[in-house]
Amino acid sequence: MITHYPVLQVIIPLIGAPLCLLFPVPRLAGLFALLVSSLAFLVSCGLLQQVMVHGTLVYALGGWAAPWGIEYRIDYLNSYLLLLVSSMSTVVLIAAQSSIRRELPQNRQTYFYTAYLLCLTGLLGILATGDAFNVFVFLEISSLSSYTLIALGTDRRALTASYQYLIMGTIGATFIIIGVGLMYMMTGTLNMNDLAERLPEVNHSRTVLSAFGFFIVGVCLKLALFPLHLWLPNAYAFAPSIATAFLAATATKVAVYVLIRYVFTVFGIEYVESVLPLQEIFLVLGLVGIFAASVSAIYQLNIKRLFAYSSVAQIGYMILGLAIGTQLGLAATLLHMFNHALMKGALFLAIGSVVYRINSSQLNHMAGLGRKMPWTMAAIVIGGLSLVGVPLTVGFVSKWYLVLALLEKGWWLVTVLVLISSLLALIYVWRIIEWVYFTPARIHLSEVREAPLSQLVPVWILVIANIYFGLDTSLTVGVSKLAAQSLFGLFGAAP
Amino acid sequence: MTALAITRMNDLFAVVMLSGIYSLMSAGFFLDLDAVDVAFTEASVGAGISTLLMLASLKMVKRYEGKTKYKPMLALGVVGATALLLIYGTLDMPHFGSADAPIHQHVAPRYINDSMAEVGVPNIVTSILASYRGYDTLGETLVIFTAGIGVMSLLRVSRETKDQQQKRVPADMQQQIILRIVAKMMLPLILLFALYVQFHGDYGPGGGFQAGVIFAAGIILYTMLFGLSTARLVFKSSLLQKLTAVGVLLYAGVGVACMLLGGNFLDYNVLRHDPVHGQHLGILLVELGVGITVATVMITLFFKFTWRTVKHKYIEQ
Amino acid sequence: MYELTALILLVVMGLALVRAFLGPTLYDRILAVNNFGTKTVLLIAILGFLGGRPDFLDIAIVYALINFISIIAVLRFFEYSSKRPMDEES
Amino acid sequence: MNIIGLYNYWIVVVLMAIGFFIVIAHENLIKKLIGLSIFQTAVFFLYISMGKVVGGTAPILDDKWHLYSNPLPHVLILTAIVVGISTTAVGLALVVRIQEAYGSIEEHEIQTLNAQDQIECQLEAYGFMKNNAFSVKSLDE
Amino acid sequence: MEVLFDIISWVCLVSGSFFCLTGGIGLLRFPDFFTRIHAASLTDTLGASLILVGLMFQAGWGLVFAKLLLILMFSLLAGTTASHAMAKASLKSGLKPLESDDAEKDGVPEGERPSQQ
Repeated sequence: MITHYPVLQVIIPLIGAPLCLLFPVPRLAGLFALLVSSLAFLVSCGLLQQVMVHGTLVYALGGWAAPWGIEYRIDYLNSYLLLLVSSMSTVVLIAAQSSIRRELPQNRQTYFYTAYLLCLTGLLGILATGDAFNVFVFLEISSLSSYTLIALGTDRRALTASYQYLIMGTIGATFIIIGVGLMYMMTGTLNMNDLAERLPEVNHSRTVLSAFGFFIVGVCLKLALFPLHLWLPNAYAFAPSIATAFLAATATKVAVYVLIRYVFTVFGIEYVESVLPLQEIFLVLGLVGIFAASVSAIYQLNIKRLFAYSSVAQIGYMILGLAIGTQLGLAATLLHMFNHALMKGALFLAIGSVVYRINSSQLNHMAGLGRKMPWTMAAIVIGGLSLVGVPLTVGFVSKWYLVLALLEKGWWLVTVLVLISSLLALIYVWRIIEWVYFTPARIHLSEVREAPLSQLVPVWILVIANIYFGLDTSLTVGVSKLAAQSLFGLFGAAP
Repeated sequence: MTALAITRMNDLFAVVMLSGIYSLMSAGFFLDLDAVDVAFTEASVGAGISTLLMLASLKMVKRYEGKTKYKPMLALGVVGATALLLIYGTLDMPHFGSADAPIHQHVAPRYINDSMAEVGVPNIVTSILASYRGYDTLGETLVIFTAGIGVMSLLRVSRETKDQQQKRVPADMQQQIILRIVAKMMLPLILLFALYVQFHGDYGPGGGFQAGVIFAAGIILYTMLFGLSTARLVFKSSLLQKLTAVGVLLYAGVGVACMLLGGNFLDYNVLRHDPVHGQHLGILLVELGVGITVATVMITLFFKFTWRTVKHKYIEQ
Repeated sequence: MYELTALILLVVMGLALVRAFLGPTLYDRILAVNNFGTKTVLLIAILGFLGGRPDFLDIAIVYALINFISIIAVLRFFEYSSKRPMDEES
Repeated sequence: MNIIGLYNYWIVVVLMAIGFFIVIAHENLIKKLIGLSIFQTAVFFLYISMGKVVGGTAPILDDKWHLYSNPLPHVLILTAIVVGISTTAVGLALVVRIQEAYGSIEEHEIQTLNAQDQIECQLEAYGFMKNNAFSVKSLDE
Repeated sequence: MEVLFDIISWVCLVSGSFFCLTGGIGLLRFPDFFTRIHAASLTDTLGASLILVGLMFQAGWGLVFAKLLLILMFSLLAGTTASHAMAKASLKSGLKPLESDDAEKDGVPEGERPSQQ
């Protein structure tokens, strides 16, 4: 069975989703989804361990060897992210059980869990596959199900947000298939490794360049990179809290993964640098994104929206790490992907508990909540501090590596800007603290109690993880460095 | 072409009709380019199902597009940039139809030359679809399933109101007697044809997806003429919901069975002693799974959309 | 001979398309679309023979089917919203 | 360079531009979806065109033929068509719901309504609406 | 025999396409909906069947023949029924056939439209 791990990783939620639909009682469906997700989590642990021991795993689906069939190819990079996605999904699902029961009407809960598992399948599928077109198929599974998840939000603006996301996401996906199609046209293959081998022969051609262009733009739409981020804040703000937590923690990370995979594995960093000033573009977009989004975040009243903007800013950091173009920079990006998932997961889950209790995510409604829900609020504060990058939290670790990478490259100005942007983060986090702790409650909150244990536990698992990985960095830093090394070592050195 | 006219018109209804024509034309174009299966699908999906869905949702909304406050310069700029990038890309492309383009050299020859021996199905498209890249098709089935879930959850009506109100909805098109009789005559033919497409997909164009759509089209025809409530007697929504799941499970189950028998996931060779027989069995089952899911999802989509509009028409007055 | 027929069918399709663009009433459009559909069916049948592989007539059957169904759907659409029957001109 | 050999791709580009333009420039939500499907169809053309071999025939094996068009793009496009219809279906379902919730499917009207929602929240936040616009739901677990 | 079949099929194809062409022109040129549907549906039925019969002669016995037969049946049934349904629906919706005295005008003026049944 161990040899089947790569495919089991995706197949388990894939089979789980339709089974989930067959459950008559939503509560059972929820528990079943949790079971499925934790199985996937166990498999991903096994996978990471195997990759550590044996190196890259290859699994030919249908028994057809690579360029003819589809293969799964698991290396450091994606086993690390598989672990991230499946663990986040599991933790979020623990909290989902009670939160969904409150936020959604009875007859939609089963659909929610099914769509959730489908989304998980899609994300895991994107991560595991080594086939360019297969990425598109699973991308669509995950996006269609996330449109559904978002549209299940109770506010009517959820619908428009989801529609907007649908339009943008489909344009992005279509751009991606144009890119894949053009690449296929020039090389005759769809397998990523095969592409990487055959692309250098046709590197000079304009078709490959335009393929690259389409691909990057498409992924950046999915990624919500700064000028293309418009769909994200609304989508996150009005989706059910659980969906927000899951999507914020995983979806954009997977998009970043696709970007990294193509830039480094398929096209090769040399090619990318030779044809486009991609570094500069990413640098500028990343920085502008960080600042614009952080400033917007400061003015938000809806706390979900606030953190959604902060997500856009954090994506800016990740892109910045890529823009550095060194091994350390890449490692910083990978590290930040993991750490950001931890922070945002914790934050949005905590917000989910708040919504569970007071049925609103407006900051002003949260006034004075610090005394009513001390544990939840403490979680939000720690998560927020982590966003700022205060020492002892994961946020600090990833910022630290980012700054190290920047200094190594000698970009002083950018370093200073990154530090300043952290101050902006401090401002919006402070706004929350101010509302929550130092504003007297205008509305009678006496009946509000602490969140139920089933929500506090997952929140605090993530918060503790936030602190733990902030102190003991050997695992995360180790793996991301290994992954960065392998990406550079394997393909960067090729002539 | 038609597309241009679509941009200009503001009568949404006419636009939908034209987009139906557009997709018929594009299907003809596909046919001309030897893509029989694609033409088949595009005809049944683009011209059929999506037009139906558009019409069903048009019933609810205003028929005319409002005066748009264009921001044409920006839009034109973006579109122009995209088009330029693509045109720039085309300059180095291998010429249209040339046999020595890289895509005809690398992976495809094996499909064309060896698929008969390896899979034993004359329709190469089917053998790639169901076997070589069977995993993609599993994904595709899952996409359809996802769409079904999405629509079901979005257009959900609670059961009590449904039962109460369904009785008040008159059967439609009562007065079109000729139409009803003809449709009744045609229905078995259509369903038979769907089965033919389903099981003949190995030898000619067609397969689970197309068959599912045709089957659904037959049911939709029946629904349109005899009323939603009549059709619902046969296809209860809970049954439909279960069947969609069953289709996906059948597909994935075949894969798991292969795994249990010692092969890789979806490696049909191990299903029987003789690999080619195994492939046959695998493809048959897999296509059946696709067919079930597609048919039920399409029917569900149509039911959900029409039910919404019917409700608006008769009940909320 | 096939070529001639195909050509004429194309011309007729063009004419139907013009009618579909022009309107003026909705039913004209529906008629034109229907006519266009039947001509497509024929054209596909002819193209099959022209290309030497007439076993692809399945597609023509599907076209005929789809054409019929969409016409009925359209008509039904207007049974529902026939408050303003000829609100096409404007 | 022989430009004529590329005419098919140029048609693709034109169609794509039209579809894309509809998506971006129009405000009617259904029309946007139609534009999206035109856009996608253009991509299908791109794929199918690249699979065509002059003198080839449909990739269904037959003794009489030896040259076949490339079947792989056909398979990919089958998948893509399915994805397209799924997207359209979900999009239309959203449009129907939007129509129910807002009474309109014109983008600017919806934006106006959304902005109103937003402003209400803001006003409430700064204390202009004192009545119980927000109520604590039943709080017992 | 071969030649005879070929000749018959050619005659069928040519006359079928001729009918289609006339139908197409009629569809475009006739003044109102009812004359148009008259032109289109009648010639359509005849033309389509002739073309299909012509193809049948080419195909010979076999699966292709059966499929052509199916299409023929289908188009006979569906085409005529659809025309009927269309005409009926349009009449019900208040579209009125042109009388001889207002043949110059295209369609029915706004005020003269009969009310809903």
